[in-house]
Amino acid sequence: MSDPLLTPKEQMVVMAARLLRPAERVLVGVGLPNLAANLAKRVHAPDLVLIYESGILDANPKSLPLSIGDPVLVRDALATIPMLELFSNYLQTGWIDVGFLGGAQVDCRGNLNSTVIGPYEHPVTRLAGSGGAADIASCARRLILMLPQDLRHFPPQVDFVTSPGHPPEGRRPDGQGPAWVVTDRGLYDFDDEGRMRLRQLHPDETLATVQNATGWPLEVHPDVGHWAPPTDAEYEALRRLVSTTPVDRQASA
Amino acid sequence: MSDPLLTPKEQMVVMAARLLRPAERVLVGVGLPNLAANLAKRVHAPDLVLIYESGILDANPKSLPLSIGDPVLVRDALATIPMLELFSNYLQTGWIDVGFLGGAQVDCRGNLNSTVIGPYEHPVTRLAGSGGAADIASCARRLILMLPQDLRHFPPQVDFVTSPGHPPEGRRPDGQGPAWVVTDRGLYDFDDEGRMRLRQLHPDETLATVQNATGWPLEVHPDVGHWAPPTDAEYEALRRLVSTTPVDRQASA
Amino acid sequence: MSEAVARYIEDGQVLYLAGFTHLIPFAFGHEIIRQHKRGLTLCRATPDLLYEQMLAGHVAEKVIFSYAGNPGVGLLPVFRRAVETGAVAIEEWTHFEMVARLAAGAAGVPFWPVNTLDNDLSRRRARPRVASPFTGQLVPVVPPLAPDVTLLHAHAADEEGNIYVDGLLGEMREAALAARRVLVSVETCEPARELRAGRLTLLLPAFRVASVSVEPWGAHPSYVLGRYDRDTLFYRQWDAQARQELAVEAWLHEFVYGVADRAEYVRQLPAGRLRTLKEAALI
Amino acid sequence: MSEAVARYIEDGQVLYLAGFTHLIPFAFGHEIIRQHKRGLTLCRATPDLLYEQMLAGHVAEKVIFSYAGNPGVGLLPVFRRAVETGAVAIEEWTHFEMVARLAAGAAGVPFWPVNTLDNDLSRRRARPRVASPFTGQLVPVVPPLAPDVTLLHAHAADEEGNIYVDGLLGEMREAALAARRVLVSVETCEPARELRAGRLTLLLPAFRVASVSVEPWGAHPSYVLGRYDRDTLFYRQWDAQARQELAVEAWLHEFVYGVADRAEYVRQLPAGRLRTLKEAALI
Repeated sequence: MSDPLLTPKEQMVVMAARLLRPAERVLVGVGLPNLAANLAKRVHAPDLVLIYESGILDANPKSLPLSIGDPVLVRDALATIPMLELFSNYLQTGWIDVGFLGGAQVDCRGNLNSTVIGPYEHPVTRLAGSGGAADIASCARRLILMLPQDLRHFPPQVDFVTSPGHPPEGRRPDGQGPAWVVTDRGLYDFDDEGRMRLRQLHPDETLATVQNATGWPLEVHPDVGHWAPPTDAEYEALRRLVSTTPVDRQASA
Repeated sequence: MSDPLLTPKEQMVVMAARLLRPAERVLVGVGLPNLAANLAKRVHAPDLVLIYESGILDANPKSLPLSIGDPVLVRDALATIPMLELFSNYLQTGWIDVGFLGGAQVDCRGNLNSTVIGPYEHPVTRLAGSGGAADIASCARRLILMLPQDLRHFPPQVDFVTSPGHPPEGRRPDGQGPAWVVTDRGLYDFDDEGRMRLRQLHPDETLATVQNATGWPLEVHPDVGHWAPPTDAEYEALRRLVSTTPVDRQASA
Repeated sequence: MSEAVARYIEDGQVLYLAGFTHLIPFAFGHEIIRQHKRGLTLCRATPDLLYEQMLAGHVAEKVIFSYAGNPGVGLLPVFRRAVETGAVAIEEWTHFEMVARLAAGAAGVPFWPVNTLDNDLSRRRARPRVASPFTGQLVPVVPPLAPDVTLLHAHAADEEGNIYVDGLLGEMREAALAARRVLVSVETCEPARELRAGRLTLLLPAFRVASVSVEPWGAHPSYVLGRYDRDTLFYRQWDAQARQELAVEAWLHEFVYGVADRAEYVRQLPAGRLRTLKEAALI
Repeated sequence: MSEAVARYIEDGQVLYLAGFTHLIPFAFGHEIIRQHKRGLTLCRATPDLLYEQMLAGHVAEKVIFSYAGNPGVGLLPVFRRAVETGAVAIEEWTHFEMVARLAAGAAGVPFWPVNTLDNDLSRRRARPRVASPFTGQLVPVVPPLAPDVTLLHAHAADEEGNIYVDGLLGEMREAALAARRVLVSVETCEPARELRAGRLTLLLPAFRVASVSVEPWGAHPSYVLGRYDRDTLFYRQWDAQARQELAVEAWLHEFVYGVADRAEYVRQLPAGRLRTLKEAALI
């Protein structure tokens, strides 16, 4: 059963939080990833190390920030370091376990577009661009992608590869790259050939409804089931978190 | 007349101090260069910026340090920065006006040896090596070399080029490189072809005595004269400086 | 500040207005607009509302950037219009590439290695790879970025012009060290003795700084850690406002062209909001 | 500390004992001698008395360095003897090359550009140049240095193992970040809340540190800014003492082999000297 008390985005946050393991170092973006990482820290991974690309090490925010450079993130952090040092000496050398990325489009290999809809030179819609996303996709040990699922977000081919997923010839040989995709309809992993594969369905969805929201023939894991509803602990922690958050926190998923 | 009140090394210090101009940024080594820079700061260039290769910016030492990383240098400095930043972002990009170098041997093009006497693989005497000297010789806008003058220190050819001087084909095209050599017998500049040239003689010396202490035929500037004896201000400031200094400060010229 | 901008900023220059979320030099940006500079190349990892306003003020012909969003709010309407209509040229990088380009500029070397994988941005410019002479390993490299002038806002300067900050540095230090000339505005000028004993740290020594202007609130609506908080309301409101060209024009007339300097800008802001931002910063 | 060295240091490894004049990890060096490690490659910009003692303790087969002097005093007698007799192999760089090699190691890139001109050191190894793909400009490059283990001494750690320092960093941060494993000794362990409010700054987050040992006086005879001063008398006396192999042997037997740990070493030192060094640091 779907939980009427949580919005679809909040359910995505609960699912994503479950994918984080204790003591991991997570490079967190604003919006849903930030909410998910903070939820995990309050439910099952209190020693999660939150790192922000603005150069913040081990943040312990009392409330959720609007941007990744907000004072609320800096005030209780272990330290701030130059972006160059963060990217060079922590991200590039494999010290970031998990990167969280969102975007406007994803394809079946986990290629993400957050740059442009339409041609680059003559955009229909110009989006924000990479920021650190391409760098994070390249160097984080494991990626979690979060975005709503419909034909607009899941096209057969993305208009622009901002952040590379698994290469055409198979999974990334270094064992890195997209590991999970969390949407409002389900949870996906990637098979041995680097193709996205349905693992868990949102309780309100069926294979048919999910396929209709996907721009390519969906691969389905043999053990696919519905995802487990939020536990009381998850629900309570999320409610507390969201009550400390600016009203439109979900704007920038 | 030579000043009986100053040792030969102290006279070198006075001459070297005179070569520093107000507000210059000077990369200072321990020993005589340090004494010279601190003397200039107290006599005619109070706004001289003293920088040490250990990563100290704008030091204002109350007494003279034994090493370039001493607490006395750090305590009243503007800041300490990583060596990488000092070498990359200040020295390599031309922000150091003056580098001071000493060594065991110098030749007529200002090549300096502070690495080894004898062959590198089978040393007669193994010395300390470059430290930052080769880097400073490469990137400081102007170099002042300080060393005692005799046939051992001024051989026809140095055993090892630790810090490069002017190239065989002429002065360095970038206008950098050795500008002055200060010894206990005189003061030298470099002519348009990058050859060392006598400019001022120590009052106790003659062209003959100086030539006898030099391993190549000395070039002499047409206007060569004796150097001016220390002024009262220089003498007083030097005496005050030396009285605050560990006894064997001159050890590592 | 007016004098510094008049003296040091010339039409057609490459400028970097530094500061990542924190310490964004809005006062400098406004002064550049007021002085009708033209043909500038504006570089920033995040153009932010600062470059929104400068684009609306027609000072730029090109923007070099890596993330053109309004964090937590959405996109940058003025920037987006300018790109979609071709009114401004863009040159786009990833964050890491952008700070690596500054690092190369700051070190005076002709390239900087960055191990980010190929993507459609790097493929568009056929990003070159260099082989390691030691192992043969190929590594992509980016070219240096050395702005003509870097402008930045900081917490404080001392009597000698040394510059001190606290909190997020982002790409400030590299952007400053990559430029031959650096213009700085500060919240306050304080005695060196007190600054060195306090918790601020040195950003730049005086000899790296061409000019220092004391401009309280010089980073509003961004923030200065410990002095005033980020004006998130301003960032939210911009999104709706900036969708209409006329509204942006009106805003510029009221808050940029219509004021002589930063002090007058600050007097235009509601006193209550300033108080709130100050109090929030002291928590 | 004894456990950390036993567990993490293996014969034949490449070690970097970091700290430039300041914060030299003598306690670690002595423990490595006591545990009779062999065949190590010891890297340090300045070998200093630390590597004098470790060479005398026969733990090393190679030293990678850039300045082998006793600053303000003279040379390093043990090192010099070892080089002149060929008892130890050396690999020699300039300071800038040494820290650039660490920077490459810390960034995980296969080379680092350094604009130092050719000299007999670089000519000996035919230092390679790389052409910029952007301008054709040739720039010399150095290979990365990524030690198996970096050992360092710092002011303090908090309960979680985050490491804090003050004063001269030298090449410490790069040396630590270049190594996969970092062992740290500290003067004190203090609550994070107090450390973050004070004047120390973060050197390394806990997740970059494999082991923390509390070892007061762990950097003697070098210094810890604000805690104790440099023992210049020790540095001066070493020069004469170390010219005689037997005197060095005797010193090692008294102060390294003859003590169980750092606490016992400290008890061997004259109480008056320790007091003087402490008082001098508080000026």
